[in-house]
Amino acid sequence: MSKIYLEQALVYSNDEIAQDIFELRLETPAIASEHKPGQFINIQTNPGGLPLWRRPFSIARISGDIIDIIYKVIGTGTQQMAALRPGDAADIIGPLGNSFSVEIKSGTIPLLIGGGLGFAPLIILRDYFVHREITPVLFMGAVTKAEHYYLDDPQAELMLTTDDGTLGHQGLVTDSLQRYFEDAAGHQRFAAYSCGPEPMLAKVASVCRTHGIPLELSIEREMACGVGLCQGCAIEQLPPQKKYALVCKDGPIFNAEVLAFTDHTGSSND
Amino acid sequence: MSKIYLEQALVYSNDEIAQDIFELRLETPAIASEHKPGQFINIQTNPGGLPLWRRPFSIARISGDIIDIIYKVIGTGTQQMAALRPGDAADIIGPLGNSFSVEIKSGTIPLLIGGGLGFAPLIILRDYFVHREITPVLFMGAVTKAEHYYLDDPQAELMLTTDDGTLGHQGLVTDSLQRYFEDAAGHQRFAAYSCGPEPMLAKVASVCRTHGIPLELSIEREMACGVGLCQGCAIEQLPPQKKYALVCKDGPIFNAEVLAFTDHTGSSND
Amino acid sequence: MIDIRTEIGSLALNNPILTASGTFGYGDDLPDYVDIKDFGGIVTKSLTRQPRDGNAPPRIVETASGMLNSIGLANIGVEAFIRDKLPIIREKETVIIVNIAGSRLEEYCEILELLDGEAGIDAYEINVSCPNVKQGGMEFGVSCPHLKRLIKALRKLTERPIITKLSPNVTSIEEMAQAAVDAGSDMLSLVNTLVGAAIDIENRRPILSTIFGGLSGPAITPVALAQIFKVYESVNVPIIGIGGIGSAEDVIAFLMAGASAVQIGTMNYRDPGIGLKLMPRIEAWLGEHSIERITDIVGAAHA
Amino acid sequence: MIDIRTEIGSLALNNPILTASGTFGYGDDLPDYVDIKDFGGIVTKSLTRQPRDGNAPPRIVETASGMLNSIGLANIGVEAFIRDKLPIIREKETVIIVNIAGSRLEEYCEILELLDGEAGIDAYEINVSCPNVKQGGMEFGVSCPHLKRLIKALRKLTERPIITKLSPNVTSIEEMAQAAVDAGSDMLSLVNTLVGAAIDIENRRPILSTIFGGLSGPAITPVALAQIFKVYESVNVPIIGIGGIGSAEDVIAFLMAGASAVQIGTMNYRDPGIGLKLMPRIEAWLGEHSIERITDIVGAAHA
Ligand SMILES: Cc1cc2nc3c(=O)[nH]c(=O)nc-3n(C[C@H](O)[C@H](O)[C@H](O)COP(=O)(O)OP(=O)(O)OC[C@H]3O[C@@H](n4cnc5c(N)ncnc54)[C@H](O)[C@@H]3O)c2cc1C
Ligand SMILES: Cc1cc2nc3c(=O)[nH]c(=O)nc-3n(C[C@H](O)[C@H](O)[C@H](O)COP(=O)(O)OP(=O)(O)OC[C@H]3O[C@@H](n4cnc5c(N)ncnc54)[C@H](O)[C@@H]3O)c2cc1C
Ligand SMILES: Cc1cc2nc3c(=O)[nH]c(=O)nc-3n(C[C@H](O)[C@H](O)[C@H](O)COP(=O)(O)O)c2cc1C
Ligand SMILES: Cc1cc2nc3c(=O)[nH]c(=O)nc-3n(C[C@H](O)[C@H](O)[C@H](O)COP(=O)(O)O)c2cc1C
Ligand code: FES
Ligand code: FES
Repeated sequence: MSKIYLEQALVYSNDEIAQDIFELRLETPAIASEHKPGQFINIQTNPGGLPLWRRPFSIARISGDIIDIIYKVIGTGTQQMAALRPGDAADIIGPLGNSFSVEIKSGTIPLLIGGGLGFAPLIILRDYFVHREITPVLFMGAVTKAEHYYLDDPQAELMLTTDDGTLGHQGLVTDSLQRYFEDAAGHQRFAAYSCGPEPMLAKVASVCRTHGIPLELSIEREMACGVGLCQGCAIEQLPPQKKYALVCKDGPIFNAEVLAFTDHTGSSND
Repeated sequence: MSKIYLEQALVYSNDEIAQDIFELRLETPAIASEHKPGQFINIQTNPGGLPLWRRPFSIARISGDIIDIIYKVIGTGTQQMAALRPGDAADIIGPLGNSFSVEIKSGTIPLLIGGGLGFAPLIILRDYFVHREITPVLFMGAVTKAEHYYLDDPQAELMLTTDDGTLGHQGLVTDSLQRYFEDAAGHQRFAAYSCGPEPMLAKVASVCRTHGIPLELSIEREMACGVGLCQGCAIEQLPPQKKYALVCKDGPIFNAEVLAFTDHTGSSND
Repeated sequence: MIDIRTEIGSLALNNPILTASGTFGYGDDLPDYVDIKDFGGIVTKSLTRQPRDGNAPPRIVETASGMLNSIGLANIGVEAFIRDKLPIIREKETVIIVNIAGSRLEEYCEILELLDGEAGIDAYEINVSCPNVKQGGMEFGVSCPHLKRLIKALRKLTERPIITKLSPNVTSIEEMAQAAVDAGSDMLSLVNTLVGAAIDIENRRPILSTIFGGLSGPAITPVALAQIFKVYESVNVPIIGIGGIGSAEDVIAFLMAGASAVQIGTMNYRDPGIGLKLMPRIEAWLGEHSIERITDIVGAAHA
Repeated sequence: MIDIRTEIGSLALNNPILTASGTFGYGDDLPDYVDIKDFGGIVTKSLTRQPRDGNAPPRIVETASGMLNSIGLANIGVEAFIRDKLPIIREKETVIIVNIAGSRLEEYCEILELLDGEAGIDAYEINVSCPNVKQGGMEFGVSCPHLKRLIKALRKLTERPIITKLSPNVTSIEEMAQAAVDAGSDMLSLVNTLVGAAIDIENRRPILSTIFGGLSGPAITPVALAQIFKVYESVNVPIIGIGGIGSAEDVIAFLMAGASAVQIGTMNYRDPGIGLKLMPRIEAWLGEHSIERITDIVGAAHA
């Protein structure tokens, strides 16, 4: 476990990078140096006021002392975050949770599959691999063009999809993944990592299982504490694992095969 | 009763005019034209969030379509108000409450006695008289120089006091009033109006009673509704008045002689 | 067109939003921007037999997402109400529910008898749970036999619908609900305020002159929803939901928990125009979810 | 120098701030920036005889100034606690209070007997009021005879201080307090959570898998203060105050209402370092008010 810090991080910038999607850059040397890909921070969006709980966000990128958070404005907490200005302080706890398994056999191709905001934690993973001269394949889906914020990657293979066809392939990110496997004809080694809405994750799990590819998922749950104290963020696991894991502490990264929800393959409502 | 409006008023300006004291100028033609001196507005400082109750503030000045509020930052609500920027909307209800009795016999000298923020509602009264070519005498007290925001008045007589002597006379505003009466030697007609901390008001009431001068007080109470619906803002009256009056509706302006608290003359803790 | 009308027992409401007692006066003297027609109905301030001055100040305290009050049933008394207020409000196009309170059974009966002779009252709401009056009244809200006796006595005196307003400050809300229904209550409204207190640390004493007051506002919404959910499963009369309601989502949640209509109290204070604002949002929500009648969602959260 | 030490019965505390059960784990596995010494003592998660997985998710909901939980007493069980946790925490320089919960009287007794053989436990807190476990336990918290029987049985088994943790979901908190004290409880802690619910309107069902959960946080502070105020006037044992505490002013208010010490629960989540922050502020407040000992303000709000 990495050391956990409670910090008043300096806001370096906070810009809208796509529709309602912001990139918050925070100066926090301790968390930046301690973090591992897949971990998150927990931010108090209105110190002393409401909302009562901190809000969790994946670390999307590190550059020197600065960590980047990419977030979508969906409610009170994220609205308050959008009002942060350079020079403000942000009350954060981190780095939290476990991390992706990044040690892969040489020749293995990392597949990074993200839906919507679910792409944020995969960016840092992409950076990790690219830094080690491993070229990942990135699958990124969104509802529509305006919500895509990761448009171009000269150092990796990038497959964009939109539900409405306004950018990249029309369709779901899982269609794109399926097609990729058909083309790849099965004689390569892959390691898959995914993050996004759970119906999508279930489908990704089903596709990966069919092709015998190990898959790690980054899971989101509402969190009261984020540090394993409240037991609120339980997620059901399959036997022989213990019945419930804590997303904040045992996760947020899980092997797809241990989780109960990915067992319902073929759920069609993504 | 004047008509009451619920409005999204445009913030014209919001400047710090003394230490922690702000002047908020709001564009609201309806309230500006309907108001009478002594009335107040009730502002929702964080629409949809906390604090739950609106916050009441006296109208301190009117210029055309614009009403001025002078407020001191003391807690959550006023902190939120301090963050208002020109062009923002402010959710206000007003004008509320009754008003000062401004019809005075010719030759009567209005005495306006304010302590701290308690001076705000007296400014609009001062404007009323000056506009009618009646010259009021203004007594204004504060703890220290930094808290004085009304420093100069070419059209009225102005007596400043500070507790610590950093501006004007050292002492209490009631000392200054007492001295004024001694000098005036009692052969003029006066009408007194006062607003400020209640121990001060009790003392002003006692001084005025001694000199047989009619006195109206502007009273503050915490308010849940501000419009007479909750009965929360009760203040005790002396017989033969009904036992409790509502500060938001029967007040905020009361004849000093009807209130119970001014009956305890000589209370020394101001 | 979405049908937002609803019925609570024999009462037809234009929409399910009522005002809560003590938060809307008598419905006659409202700020100009409030139109009483925006509400499905109004509930008056509790009336007692004699006028009451109410409790000594301080009477209210703001708390985290809520407030405490100990108004002490300050009201003009039933006779002045009949003389001065009823003639005005009975002309308004809305349902009029008169709330009554007393400290003895006989007092409740006298008030109801006086009112029952008057036209223009659609129902009675019986306040058995005002926690901040010293001279009793409270035992009716926390003891089944007392409650039963009271409602039975009132039932005999009127043909009009009786709504018993339940106190949340009990070990078993189901038992109280059952007692009221057994005694002939046509409907139930819940919750009244929770007993609470606040301390003035500078002066080292309780803030409220009565020490204890009633907690209301969004803070109590989860407690209200739980009690309504339970009562819906235990008795078979319409429920009027109360407790911190301030948004369209709140109203929908209360209906799904089992309320047929709701009352808005504390959130009226911030926004007396709230009736006007919420109904269009609720209609929009129903439309987006292809729900044609608002009554279709009543109790929908029950398996 | 202000004296911030306090005593609750025979327990000497370095300061009056304890952690609340279920909000600090077992005290062994804390974020690095938390120093257990900042707290006057810690209360463990409720221990049951056997390990418990806890309830199905969703287990928590954020509400207005509060939260609902239905964790369902997920814990490692008393034996694993004795084996894996107690050896670690008994070394820490703070008071250790072990909270126990059961569904039958015999279960409580077995747990306490196992613990009583172990060194390093300063007191037991008896959870009789967990509202979100299906298989009982709750009747002890809402029925005087049941509570009396339970505490009497436990009293026979130990010399260590027994703290009975009262449920706020009762008609008369004074009666429950009296029952616990009559049965031999050395102290009382209150309040546990209020029963509440929340509705998922999109899916038309309760949010929590168990429908009902426990409401905690600043929303319930006024209810906690009222019950503590009442209990302080009705029994004569030390009270540990609980309910939404998050600021120095809150701690002072709870002490003035009658608590000798307090527990912090929900507000720990936002700020697990809260123990470190509040005590200096409380000391400063006492200093400004020329109060030399923190114990001087206990019960100060009572006339
Ligand atoms: C480990 C982890 C990592 C995350 N990383 C990111 C990230 O990189 N970028 C990003 O934009 N978001 C991320 N999230 C989600 C983010 O925490 C929520 O969007 C945020 O808490 C919403 O706060 P709010 O106050 O704006 O919305 P609220 O007002 O709290 O909620 C608005 C709506 O969203 C739902 N909601 C709230 N929180 C969650 C949640 N955690 N999961 C699912 N639904 C929720 C609510 O039920 C409500 O319907 C992450 C969550 C977790 C647990
Ligand atoms: C009719 C009326 C006119 C007013 N006019 C002005 C004005 O012109 N300028 C101005 O600065 N203020 C005025 N006030 C007071 C103003 O309403 C309060 O300062 C404001 O509500 C504080 O809000 P807050 O959220 O910042 O502080 P809070 O966090 O609510 O309170 C901070 C502290 O101040 C106390 N407090 C809060 N409200 C009041 C109140 N109404 N009276 C006394 N103590 C209170 C609280 O108990 C608390 O201790 C007026 C009040 C009334 C009733
Ligand atoms: C200031 C105030 C006065 C109240 N007076 C009464 C009353 O006279 N009779 C009554 O039955 N309920 C009274 N109530 C209770 C409300 O009708 C309602 O049951 C309670 O406030 C919960 O709803 P809310 O959270 O929407 O306010 C009063 C509430 C408040 C806040
Ligand atoms: C997530 C959570 C879990 C809890 N678990 C327990 C528990 O196991 N045993 C217990 O006695 N109380 C438990 N409580 C209740 C708290 O100890 C405390 O009594 C209550 O939350 C009120 O205090 P607060 O408002 O400061 O949180 C729990 C509370 C929460 C929020
Ligand atoms: S959020 Fe509290 S244990 Fe995970
Ligand atoms: S503040 Fe509600 S009646 Fe005056």
